[in-house]
Amino acid sequence: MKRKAFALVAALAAFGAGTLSAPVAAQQEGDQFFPLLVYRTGAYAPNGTPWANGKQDYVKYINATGGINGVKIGWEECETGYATDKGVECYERLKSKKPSMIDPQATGITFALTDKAPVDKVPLVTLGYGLAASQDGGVFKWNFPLMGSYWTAADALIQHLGKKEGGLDKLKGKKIALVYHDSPFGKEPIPLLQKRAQMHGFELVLLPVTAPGVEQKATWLQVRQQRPDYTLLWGWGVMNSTALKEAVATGYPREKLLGVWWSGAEPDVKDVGANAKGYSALALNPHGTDSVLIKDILKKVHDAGNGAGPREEVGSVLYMRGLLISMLSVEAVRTAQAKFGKGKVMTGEQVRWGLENLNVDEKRIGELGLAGLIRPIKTSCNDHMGSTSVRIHSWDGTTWKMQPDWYEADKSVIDPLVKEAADKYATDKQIKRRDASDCAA
Amino acid sequence: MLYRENGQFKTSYAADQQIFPIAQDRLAIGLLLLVAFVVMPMAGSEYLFRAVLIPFLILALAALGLNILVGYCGQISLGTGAFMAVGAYAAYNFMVRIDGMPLIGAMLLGGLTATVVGVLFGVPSLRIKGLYLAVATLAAQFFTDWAFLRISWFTNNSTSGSVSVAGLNVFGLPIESPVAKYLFCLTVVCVFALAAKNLTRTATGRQWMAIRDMDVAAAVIGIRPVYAKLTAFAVSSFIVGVAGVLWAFVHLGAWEPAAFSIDRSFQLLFMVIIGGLGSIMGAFFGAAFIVVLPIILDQVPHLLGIPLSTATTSHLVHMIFGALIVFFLIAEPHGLAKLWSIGKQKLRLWPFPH
Amino acid sequence: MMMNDMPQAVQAQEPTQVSGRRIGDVVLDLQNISLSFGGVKALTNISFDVREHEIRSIIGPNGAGKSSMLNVINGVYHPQEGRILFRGEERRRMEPHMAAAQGIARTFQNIALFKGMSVLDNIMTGRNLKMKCGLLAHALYWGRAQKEEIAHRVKVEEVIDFLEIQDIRKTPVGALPYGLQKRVELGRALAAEPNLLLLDEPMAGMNVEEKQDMCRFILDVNDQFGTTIVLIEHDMGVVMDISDRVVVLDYGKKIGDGVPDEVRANEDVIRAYLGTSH
Amino acid sequence: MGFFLETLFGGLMAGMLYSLIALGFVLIYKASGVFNFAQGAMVLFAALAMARFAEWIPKWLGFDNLILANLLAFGVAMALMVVLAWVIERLCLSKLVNQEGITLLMATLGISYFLDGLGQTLFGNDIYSINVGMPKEPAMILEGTFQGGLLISKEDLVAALIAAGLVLALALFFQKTTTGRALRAVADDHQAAQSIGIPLNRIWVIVWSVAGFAALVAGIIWGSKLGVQFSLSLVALKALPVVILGGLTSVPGAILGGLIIGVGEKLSEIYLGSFFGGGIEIWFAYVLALGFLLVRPQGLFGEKIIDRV
Repeated sequence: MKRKAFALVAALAAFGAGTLSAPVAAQQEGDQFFPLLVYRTGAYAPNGTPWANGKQDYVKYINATGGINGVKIGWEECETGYATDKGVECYERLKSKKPSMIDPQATGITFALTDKAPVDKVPLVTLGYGLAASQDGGVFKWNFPLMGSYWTAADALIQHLGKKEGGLDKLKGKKIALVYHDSPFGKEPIPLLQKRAQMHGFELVLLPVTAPGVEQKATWLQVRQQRPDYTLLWGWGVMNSTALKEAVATGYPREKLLGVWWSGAEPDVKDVGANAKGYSALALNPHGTDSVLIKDILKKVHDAGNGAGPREEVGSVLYMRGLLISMLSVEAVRTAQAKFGKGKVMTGEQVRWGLENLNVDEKRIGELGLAGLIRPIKTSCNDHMGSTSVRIHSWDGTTWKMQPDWYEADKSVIDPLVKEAADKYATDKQIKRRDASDCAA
Repeated sequence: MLYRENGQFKTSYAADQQIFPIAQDRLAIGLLLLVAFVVMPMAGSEYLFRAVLIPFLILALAALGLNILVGYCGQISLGTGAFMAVGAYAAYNFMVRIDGMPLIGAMLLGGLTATVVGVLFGVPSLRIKGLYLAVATLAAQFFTDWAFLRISWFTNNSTSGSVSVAGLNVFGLPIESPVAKYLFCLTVVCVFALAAKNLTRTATGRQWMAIRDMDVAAAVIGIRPVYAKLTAFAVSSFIVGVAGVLWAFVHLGAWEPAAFSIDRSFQLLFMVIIGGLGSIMGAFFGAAFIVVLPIILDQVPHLLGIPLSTATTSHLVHMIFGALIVFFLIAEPHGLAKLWSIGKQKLRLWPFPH
Repeated sequence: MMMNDMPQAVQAQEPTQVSGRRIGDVVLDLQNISLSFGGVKALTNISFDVREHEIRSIIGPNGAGKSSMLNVINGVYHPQEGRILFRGEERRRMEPHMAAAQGIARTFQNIALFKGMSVLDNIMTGRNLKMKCGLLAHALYWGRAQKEEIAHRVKVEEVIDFLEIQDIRKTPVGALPYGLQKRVELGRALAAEPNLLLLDEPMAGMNVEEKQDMCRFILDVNDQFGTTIVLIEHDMGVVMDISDRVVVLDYGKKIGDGVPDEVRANEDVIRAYLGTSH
Repeated sequence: MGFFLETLFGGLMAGMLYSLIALGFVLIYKASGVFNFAQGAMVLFAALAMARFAEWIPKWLGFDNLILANLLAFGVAMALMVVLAWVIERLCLSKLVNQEGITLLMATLGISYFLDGLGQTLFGNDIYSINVGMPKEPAMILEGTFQGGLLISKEDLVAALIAAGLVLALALFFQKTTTGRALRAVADDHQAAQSIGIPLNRIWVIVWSVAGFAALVAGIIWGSKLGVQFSLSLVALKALPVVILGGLTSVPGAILGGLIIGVGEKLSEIYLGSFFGGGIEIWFAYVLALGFLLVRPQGLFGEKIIDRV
């Protein structure tokens, strides 16, 4: 036994020396490299997996259709398990391959990478998550919370509630509860909600749920006790379905329950089924298989036997979000190529420029095969978000039904908050706000 | 044949009480330090520093601290992550609240704060033993997890509850590049490893081990259990706290309480046990095993060109990792350090086995 | 341990003939000690004293309460009733380490060495009370701390020489044979330079030679250092040979007390021993 | 008052489930001296097996009957747990006899890593559902007595009843049957048990199978409530304060401890939580147990540890 142990240690050590000194090189020379941080295991796997598949499928789709102006995309997945230290390890491992950008796929990892990215010149694409303040490109040169942050999400939800009540002023005296994942992800919307509560005179009740969120009995008993007029759900992973089940078990009307866009996908309601009928959540992106793009992906990727996940999953909410992340990253590379040279491999810095000068207008959306499904996205030096448009979709017991109204975050509410938080960050980190010349470059 | 102590006679007790009484060992450790301090910074890649060596060093330090408590004093703790967190958040607060607080100062103060909290949670050890104590230390884990999330003062009222530090320097030298970070961690680890070794080979260490091996007999020869147990908690938490500061400041840069979750506590306990209880070297072996092995296993299918999905790889890594732990526990319950010393013993006699 | 083989042993040597040794005043006086565990009486109303420099033995059948008696003396157990006077002062409830601080050392019936440590380290722990350096000095191991360690190492080496265990000083105690472990345990107690030494069956499980060695060490300790010794031993020959006075316990009660000859003649003692021997 | 009763009731329901998981710990600890950290992984593994087989078996055999599918899946999952117990005994425990508690604890942590990986490799890592026909909608009772009535979750009630029945059955098994008595004999003294002719190996396989059974039932109940996915393995953490509160070696301790912790944490969260900012139940349970241990180091019903020298 001892001898075997020795042999094993020796073998592992020898092998270790080999692998650590020669990092994996999977992509081919001359590819535009997309590192794909994912989590397909652990407590958040059910939600992370379709997201990861969407990211991967779009990359494969682009390669199947000739690349970005002829430049193929090299990619490699790295499993983080939603753990920050694993995420950092993945980042460091993939960094040496000159990544175009990185989507950490977790708020915690985003925080850890926000300091490293500027040093390594890797843009962070955090579509719909990450640091709300990083919308401010003047301070956060390398962060791109495209299409929305937790503040724009919270703002849209309050606007939606105002609309339901017949005007924001009708929220006065109402009680709104926030059931949130007790982590930076869940806490981000609180400052905005507090500001809105002050503006409209509603009472905000904060109910934290300890991660991962399998134990919510006490939380929902409190909901039952406080009887809020509306309850906002800010969960991720298993917390969402558990919340819905507890809402059912305590008889809280699902119609009064509204989720953020991370609480409104198929894995969240699948297991609750008909009992979740009436529940609504923000829809950051469209879903379904009707669009030109999805039909094309099914044909060129899945029919060719290249699909990352099962065929049924294509078009689901989180799959589409992953798809959009890759799509916008590809668009950024395309934009960069238009300036720095078509058909060339772009560096991280050039892609960053592309992300900052994105202009996906209606025409381009049509070309991308998503006509009418998303709103135009236009970023700038100061605005790294590009769009705050969002819709609501409701669960009818079997599918998510998109509602027609678009909401935009109220700039007069969001902007001062963003500015304040970004300035505080800049002071803490001793960063100077970028001036006009830096923007022009 | 080369590894012999024949002819090396000790003429004084001081010489006999050296850490490495055998000349070849002194040479080996000298070479190791030379490689670590001089060769590595010149030859290592950035990935090696940031993703492998820095986390390895910091977690080895934390395991060293834990080993003092578990390996030397016999008090099991499942709350190590908590003491790392206390160190990290305390140091953060000293940094942001006191102008001009140097990194080293914040680090030591963070360690001291962890000491205070560690001693506080060590008090139950005076009455509770073994597994009961192990589970009781989970109270520390869950309480600090909660406190750093919930009490916004600790995070300097950060809206998200995540905090970050920047512009680290020691005596004016910036600790920004991977090499600088690596050297800083390496220095801290070497200093603490030496101090820990000194503690464990003198009266303090003997008191800890006496309490571990037979607490009643220890009391009968005049060792105060209160003192021995609480100093073990204090020293252990101090080192663990400093490791927490390094993990947060140097390795992560920005962090949230999840960085010091219960998984971290288990991970450190694994390191200590796989590496070898009651052995300074064991902490390093254990950290190497636990930090490096999953990274290697992760890359194996890729290297061999086997098209496994990320999820499958990750699950297989879990399985192999778990199986290896059980295997090593069966093969050598006293850990890799014991295996190492058996190996050395054999080498001493080689090539004549008797 | 039959009573009838004792006379020969006694004839071989007169018990109180140890040279150059003066029995002094009473150092330890136990008065009316009673101890019980959850209603079960372990000791009932026991009184006896120990004089300076003497070898005082406690004998009795298994379960008579001998080890409990030692545990009372060094503070492991706390009697519910009775007074303990140590050097003329009444002792309050105390913990074992305080007893050690007053110069009481002991060995155990079932060896209580620190298994994970070497012989040297085990004996070094005996010096613990005499070492003054603190944690920080130890961590630095520089100057005073190093000097102190070496000074005490010298003392410990004396003990090692005395017990003739030089060749095993670096061996982990767990790897030693039983007889040597007993010797190391004695060494640990001696390293504390006690003035009262409690020995709980130091010769149990030994062969004849080992017993002779151990007897010699005990007598030498008593002779050279003037250490007062309280001894529990089953081997009657040994007890009657080396003891100055003997206390006999049975079922937690004292049934005899006096010099060996007196005890040997005591009717109760004979009855108790015959009752339990085969 | 009505709300207090609802909270109390909710706590009792949750507590009953904690008891069930705690029982798994106690059984194994009693019979083999192993503090089994893999209990959580076993819950996940068992639940995954149950969920997937209930889905697969009708497909393979081509029938469509929920009850039959569940019964068959239960049988297969249970068989799997027995095989697992046997493998664990063979490959792991039998080789670690007479090792210290901490080594055994670490081994079970290794086992738990292995099971997490194995379970998800074999059965997938999505959310799966177990449908054993638990009622989901709440019931209102005593509407006359309290304003708004008392809300009782029917699902919790059924779950608690099943858990209570099982706990009772296991307690009886331990106290009344020959095998149960043999298990206790092993706990008291390994050598003595062997010398009167009880094969230790078989005892261990049995006790791990019983723990597997407890894990399977816990997995079904929790899985039906929460959906079967990775987080299930974390519910075991909730049972640890229960075990130390009740005493590692006591079956009644596990039951009572579970109820105390369940009620304690719900009441504390609702009535004290707001003073601290909420989310306190996770540490409150541990602090409660810790405080209790300071008064009684061996737990409620644990055996008192006396140092002998």
